[in-house]
Amino acid sequence: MKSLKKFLVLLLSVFMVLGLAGCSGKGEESGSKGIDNMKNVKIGVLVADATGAEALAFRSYYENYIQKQYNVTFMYSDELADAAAESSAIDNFIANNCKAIISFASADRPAQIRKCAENKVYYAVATGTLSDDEYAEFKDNEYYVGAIGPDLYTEFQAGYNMAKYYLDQGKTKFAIFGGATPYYVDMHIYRTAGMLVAMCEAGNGDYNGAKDFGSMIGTIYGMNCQLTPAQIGSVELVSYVGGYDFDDAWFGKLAEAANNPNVEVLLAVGSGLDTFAAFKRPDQALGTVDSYTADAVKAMEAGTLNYLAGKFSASIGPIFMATVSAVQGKPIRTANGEALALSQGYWVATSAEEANNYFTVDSSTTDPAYTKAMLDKLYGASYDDFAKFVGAYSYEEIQNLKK
Amino acid sequence: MKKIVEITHMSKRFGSTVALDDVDLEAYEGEIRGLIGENGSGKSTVTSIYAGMQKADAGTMLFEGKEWHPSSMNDALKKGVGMIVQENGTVPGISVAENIYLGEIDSYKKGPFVDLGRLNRDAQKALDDIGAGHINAAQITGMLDFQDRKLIEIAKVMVNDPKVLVVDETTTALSQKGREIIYSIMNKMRDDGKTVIFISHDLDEIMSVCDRLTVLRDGKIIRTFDKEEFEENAIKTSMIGRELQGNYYRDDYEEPAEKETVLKAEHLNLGNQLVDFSFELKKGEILGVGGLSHCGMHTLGKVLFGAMMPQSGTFTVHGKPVTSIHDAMKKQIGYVAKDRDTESLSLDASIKDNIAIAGLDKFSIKNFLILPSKENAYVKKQADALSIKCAGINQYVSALSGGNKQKVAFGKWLGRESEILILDCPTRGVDIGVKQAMYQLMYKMRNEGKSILLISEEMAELIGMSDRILIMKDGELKKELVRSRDLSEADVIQYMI
Amino acid sequence: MSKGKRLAGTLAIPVIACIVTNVICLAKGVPMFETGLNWLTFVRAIANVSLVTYALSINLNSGRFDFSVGSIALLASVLSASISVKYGLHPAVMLVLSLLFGLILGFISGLIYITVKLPPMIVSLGVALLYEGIAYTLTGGHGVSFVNNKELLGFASVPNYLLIIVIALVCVVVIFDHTTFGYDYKALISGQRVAVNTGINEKKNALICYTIAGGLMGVQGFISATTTGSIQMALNFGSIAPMFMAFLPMFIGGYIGRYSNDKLGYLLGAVSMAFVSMLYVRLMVNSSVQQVVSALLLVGFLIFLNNEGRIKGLLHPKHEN
Amino acid sequence: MKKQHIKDMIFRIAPIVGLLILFALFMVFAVIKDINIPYSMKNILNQSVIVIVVATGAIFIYTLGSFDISLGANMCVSALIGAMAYNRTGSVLVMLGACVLCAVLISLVCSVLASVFHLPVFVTTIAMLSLLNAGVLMLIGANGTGDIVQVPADAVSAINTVEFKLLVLCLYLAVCIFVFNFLKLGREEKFVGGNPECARLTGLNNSRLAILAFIMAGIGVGLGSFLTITYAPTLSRNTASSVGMDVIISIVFGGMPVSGGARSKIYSAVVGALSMTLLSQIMLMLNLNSGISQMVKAIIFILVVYISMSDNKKNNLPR
Repeated sequence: MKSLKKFLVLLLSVFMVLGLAGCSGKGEESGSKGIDNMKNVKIGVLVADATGAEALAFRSYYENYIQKQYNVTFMYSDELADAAAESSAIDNFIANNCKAIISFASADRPAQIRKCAENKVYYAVATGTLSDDEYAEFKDNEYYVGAIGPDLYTEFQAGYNMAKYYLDQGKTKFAIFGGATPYYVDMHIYRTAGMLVAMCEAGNGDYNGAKDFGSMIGTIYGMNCQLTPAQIGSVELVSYVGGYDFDDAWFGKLAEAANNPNVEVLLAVGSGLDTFAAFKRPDQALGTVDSYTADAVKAMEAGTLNYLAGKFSASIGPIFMATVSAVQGKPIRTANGEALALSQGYWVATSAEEANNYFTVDSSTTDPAYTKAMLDKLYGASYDDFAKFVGAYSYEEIQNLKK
Repeated sequence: MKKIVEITHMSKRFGSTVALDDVDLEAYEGEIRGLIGENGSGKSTVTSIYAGMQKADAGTMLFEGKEWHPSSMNDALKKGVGMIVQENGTVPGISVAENIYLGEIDSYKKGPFVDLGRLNRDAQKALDDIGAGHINAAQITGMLDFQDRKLIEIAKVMVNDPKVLVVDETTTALSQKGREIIYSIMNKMRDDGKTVIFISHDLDEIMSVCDRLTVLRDGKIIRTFDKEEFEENAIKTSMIGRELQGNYYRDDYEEPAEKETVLKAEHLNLGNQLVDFSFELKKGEILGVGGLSHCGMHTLGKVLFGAMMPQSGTFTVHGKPVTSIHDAMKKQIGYVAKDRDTESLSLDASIKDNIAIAGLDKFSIKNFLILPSKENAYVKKQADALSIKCAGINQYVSALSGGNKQKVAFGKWLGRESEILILDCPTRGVDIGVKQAMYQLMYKMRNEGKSILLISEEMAELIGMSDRILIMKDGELKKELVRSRDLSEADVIQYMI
Repeated sequence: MSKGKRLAGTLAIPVIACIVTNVICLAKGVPMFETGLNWLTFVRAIANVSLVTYALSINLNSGRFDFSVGSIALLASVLSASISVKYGLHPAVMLVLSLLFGLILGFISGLIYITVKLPPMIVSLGVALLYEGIAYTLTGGHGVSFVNNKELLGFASVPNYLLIIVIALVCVVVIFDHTTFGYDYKALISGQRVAVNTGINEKKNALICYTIAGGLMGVQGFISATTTGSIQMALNFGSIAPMFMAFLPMFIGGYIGRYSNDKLGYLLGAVSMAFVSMLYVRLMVNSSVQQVVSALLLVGFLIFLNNEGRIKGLLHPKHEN
Repeated sequence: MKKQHIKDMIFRIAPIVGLLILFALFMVFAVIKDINIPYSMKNILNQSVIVIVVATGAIFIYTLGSFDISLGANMCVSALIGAMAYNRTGSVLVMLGACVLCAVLISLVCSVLASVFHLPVFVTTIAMLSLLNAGVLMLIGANGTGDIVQVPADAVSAINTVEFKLLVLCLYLAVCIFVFNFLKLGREEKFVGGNPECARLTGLNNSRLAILAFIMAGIGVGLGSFLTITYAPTLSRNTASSVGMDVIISIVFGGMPVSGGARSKIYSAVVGALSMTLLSQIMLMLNLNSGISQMVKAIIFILVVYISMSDNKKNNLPR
C-alpha cells in the first residue's frame, strides 16, 4: 500500500516536471516568429459539402500537402447543412482550442465571424466572399482575416464566359442545368444569370424582359427561381432543369432536357458531369463549372466535355497563409488595416491538353500549384505583395511564378 | 398395458413463476388420460413441452421407451405426438390446406416449386377423414369460424396418424357437432390402442370421457384417479387443496326484490349478429345470455357497452340512450371482455396501471391531477377486496395467472362502483378457486342492487347463477328462461341448436 | 369473385393513372410519349420504383420497418461500380455484382437483426448509418464516377430495363408464392406465434427476406448508378430517400392484391407512379409542386383505402332502413 | 426472482450507465487532448438542448407506439414562420408565439387528418414530410431574400445564452414530466401505447389522445424552432434537417421502447441526446474522418440499445 502511494507521488512529480518543461518550451517557441519553427497551430475547417469533388480536392490540399509542410493540424467539421450546425461546429473548434477557423460554409457568415471574434479565434473565408454590407461590418475586426475567392460578379462572369464561348462558335440552341437555383442559392443563380445575359447579347433579345446583369438577377428572383425555356432573340433556351431531387422525374427531366433534338449545347452551373454528361449526344457540346478531376480530364479527351471552369485546389493556399500569419501576430491587412477581400477566378480549360495540365498540377501532393516555397513568401507579407500574388491566379501566371 | 409416455422429474420456470415442479407423469397405450387442475397448475405446460412447443428446464422424457427430444411441434407430430392447443392454433392469412401442412410444405415440392394441387387434394382428404368435409381446403382460414378452425387443427394432427394425441381445453369452444367429432376421434384412438391425453377444466366432461384422471396443482402431480374412483368432491378437493366451502353457485331461487328496469334494448340489429333483439335488464338481477359461440351474444355485450354501434334499434339506461363507451362508463356500465389478454388488460403494464386506468375520473383531482397516494389507495383497495395474489401492485400483469388476471379485469370496474356489469365469459380459463370467488362476488353485487349481464358459453354457470336466461341463436332471441330448480342443461341446449 | 371483377380491380388504378396523366399532357399540348427517350424514362421509373417497392414490402408486410434499404443500394452499387470500373467489366457483370453485393449486405443486415433481436426499425437505423459510413470511407467521400465509361452507361435501354422488370417480377412471384420459403413467409406474416410454435424457422425466414430485399436494392442501386454514371455519397441518413418513393405504390399494390397478386400489384403501382413521373417530366413540373402533388396523392389514396366502405356508402346510399 | 429483478434493473439503467461511461471517456480524451473543458461543457449543453426539447415532446408520440418522421420539417417551417413573424413585428414574444403556434398547428393537422380519415399515423407523417418540405421552399421564396430567412442577430443575442436555454428546457421538461406522470393524460397515453384495443374498451378515446400527444410534441417542436432561431438566426431550407433523425436516435439510445406503452420513460430524450452529443464530441477530438466516425457511432448505437432493450426470453423475433 505504502509503496503504491510512493509510486503515485513519484509519478505525479515526474508529470509536473514534464509539464513545466513543456510550458517553458512553449514560451521559447512562441518568441521566435518564423513560420517553420512555430508551435503547432490547430485550425478548424467548416465544410458545407463533404462529398463533392471540389470540396474533397480542397481537403486533400490541406491535409495531404499543407499539413505535411507546416506545423499545423486541421480539424474538419461534418457536413454542415444549416446555420445552427455551423454555429455548433465553431463551438466544437473553440472547445478544442483551435486558434483559427477557415470556412467553406456559408449559411450564416456574419454569425460565424461574430462568434469567432467573441472567442478570439481568427476567421477566414475560403473560396467565397462577403457581401459589401458584411464586409463593411467586419473589415476592421482584427479577428476577421478576410476572404479570397470568386465574388458573385465573378460567378456571373464565369457563367457569361462559358455561354459566350459557345455563342461565339455560332451555337444558338441551349439547355441549362441550373443546379441549386430553385433553392435560391446565389452562386448558382449568378452563374445562370451570366449565361442568360450572354445569350441576350448574342441573340439581341431579352429573357422575360431582362437583358443585363442587374435586371437578370431580379428577373430570376421574380420567377421564384423557377426558370422556364424561352426564345432569346435569335438564341433559344430550349430546355432548363434545376434542383437536385435524384428521383425518377428528375432523371427524366435531365434526360429530356439534354436529349431534345434541337439542343446544341448543354450548360451546367455545376456538377455537369454527374447530370448532363450521361444523357448527352455526341453531336452536342457540354460546358460546366466543376473541378479538375481525372474523370473530367477523361471526359474532355473523349469529347464528352468541351469547356470546364474550375477552381484549383491550391487556391486556398494564400488564405491559409494569411490566417497563419494572423495567428502568429503578423496579420496581412490593407493600408487602412482592413481585412482582405480579394477576388480570384476560375481556371478555364477548353481542350483536353489544358485540362490535363491543370489536373496534373491540381492533384499533386508534392508539387501543387502553390508550393510551400511560394507560400512561404506570403508569411507576414505586405498587402500589396499578397494581393499581387493572389491576383496572378491563372495557370500560366502561376507557372511563371514558380520559375 | 404398455407405457408409452413417460416423464420424470420435469421442472419449468417462467421468470419468477414455477410452472412445473419435479413432475412425473406416464400414460399407457389404449387409454384416454384426463389432466385436470386449476389454471396455472401446469397441465398445459407439461403437455406442451412433451409436444415440442417449448423446452423444459430439467427432467427426462421417454416416448415408447426411447429418449424423447422433439425440436418443435412439427417434429413431435412427425414422430407420433400431436397436440391440439387451447388457444387458436391456426394462421388466419393462409389457406386451410397450408395450415394443415404448416411447416411441412417441403414435402409438397415439385422441383423447386410447391405443388398446390396435390397439397389441396391431400388436405381435403384429411378433412374428410375426420368428418369435417364441409370445409373447403383451398379457402382462406381467417374466413372460417372458430369451430371450423379448431377442426383444421384436428385434421392437421390426425393426418400424421399420431400415437399420442393431446387435446388441450379444446372442447369448450366447440358446438355439439364439433365435440362429437373430437370425441369420436378420441374413442377411435383408444380403441386402436393409442393414447389420448385430454385436458379440460370441465369436471363433468372429463369424468365422462376419460379412463383415468391426473390432478395437478401448483406445478405438482397431486393424485391419479382410476375410473372407478371418480368422485366429484374428491377430485375438486385435490384440485384446490382444500374442501370447497359453501356452494359453488348461488343456492337461492328467489326473484329479485326490485322490478325497476335499468337497461332497455329495443329492436337492435347488427348484421347477422343481432336481429331485432329486445330485452330489459332489471335492478338487482343477474341476466344470463347463452348460446353457441357465434350466436351474437358476444357482439351484444360490446353493443351494450357502446363499443359497437347497432345498425338500427335503441338501447337506453334509465331511459337515456348510450352513445359511446365513454358515455356508457358515465352511466355506470362496466364491461369485462371475453378476450382477457387482448381486450381487458394491458399485459405489459402493472396491476396498478390496469386498475387505475378505468377509475382515473374517480380518484383524480378535478378529473385531471393524479396524486400517487390517492392512486395507490384506490388500487390497493380493489386488489385487497379481490385478494389478487401478487408481489405488489406494481407487478406486471403478464406475470399473473389467468385467475388473477381476471380479478384485475374485475377490479377495473369494481372500483368505479359500476351499477351495470356486462361480463362476457368471466370465468373462461379461470380455476375453480377463483371461479367460486367470482360467483360469490357476483351474487353479492346482485344483492346490493347491481345488475349483471352474464354472457356465458357454460350452461351450468348460466343455470346456476342467472335470475333469467336469454337464449340466442343467429342473432335472435330464441327463448327466455326463468330461474328454477328444475332447469336442466338439456332444457337450455335445445333452444341453442 | 368473377374474372371480370378481378380484371377490373387489378387494372383500374394503372388505367386511371394512364388516362388522367395522358389527358393532362394532351391538354397542355405535350403528348406523353413522343420519343424513344420518353419510353426509356418511363421504363426506368417502373424498374426503379418496383424494385424498391418489392424490397421494402417484403419486410414491411412482416411488420419489419427497414430504413436501411437505401444504404444497401448505395453501398452495393459503390462496391460493384468500383470493381467494374477498375477492371473494365461488362455492364451485365456489374449488374450481377450489384445483385451479389446487395444479397450479401441484406444478409448481413438480417444477421444483425436476428442476432441482437431488437425491433427492426432500430436495427435498420444502425445499419443505414453503418453502410453509409462504409461507402464513404471506401471511396474517400468521392463516390464513384464512370461518366466516361460508355459501355456501362450504355446499359440504359428499354429492352434492358424491361428485362429487369420482368425477371424481378417473376423472381418475387415465384419465390414468395410458389416456394416453401414463400409459404412459410406468409404463415409467419399472419400468425407469427402459431407458425413459430409449429416449427417454422423464423430466423431463417427473416434472414432470407433481408437477403432478397438486399439483392433487389442492389439491382436498384445499379440502375441508379448507370443512369448518370455517378454515385453520390450520403451521410447522416442521406440514403433513406429512395424508401419514400415506395410507399404509394406499396399501398396501391396492397389494394390490387385483393383482386389478383400483390407482387403484380406492386409492379402496377410502380407503373401508375411512372405515369405520374412522366407527367412531371413532360410538363417540367418544378420540384416543390411535384412534392405537394405526390404528398396529396399519397394522402388521398390512403383516405380512399381506409374509408372505402364509407365512400361506397356515400356513392350508393342504402335504401333499406 | 432476485436475479430477474437485478437483470431488469440493469436493463433499466443501461442507458444512464452508457451516458456516464461516455462522459468518463469524454473527460479522459478531453484531458489527453488538452481541450477547453468548461467551454466544451457549455457547448455540449448548447448542442443537446434543441434535440432534448423536441425529443421530450416526441416521447408522447412514441409512448403511443407510433412515430413522427416529419418533426424536422415541421421545425423548419415553424422556425421560418417565427422568423417572418419577428421581422414583421420586431417582438421576440411574437416570434415565440408564432413558432409554437405554427408547430402545434402542423401537428394538429397531421393528427386530425389521421384520426378523421382513420389513417395510420406514421404514414400520415410521411405525407406530411413531403408537404412541409414543399412548404419550406415556398416560404423561402415568398420571403424574397435569397436562400435564407434572417432575424437580426442582435435581436436574439440577449437570449442566446446557456442559462436561458436551460431555463426553457427545464420548464418544458417539468411540464412534460408533470403531464406524463401526474396527469390523467399521461396515464392514458401510456395505457393506449400498451394495448390500444383494451384502452378503447376502457373508455379512452384513442384518437383524442393521439391528437393531444401530437399537440404536446408540437409544443416541443415549436420551442425547438424558437431555440434554433436564437442559436442561429439565419434559416434556410436545410434548417433542422437533421433533427428528425437525431430525435429518433436519441430517444432510442435513451432507452425508450419503440413500441411505447407502460415502460415509456420521459427522461430517455435527455439521456439519449446528451449521449449522442458526447459521442460526437469524442469522435471530433479523435479527428476521425466522417465515414469512420459514422461507422463507430452506428456500432455503439446498436450495442447500447442491444444491452438496454434486447429481450432474449422471447421466442419470436420482435417486429
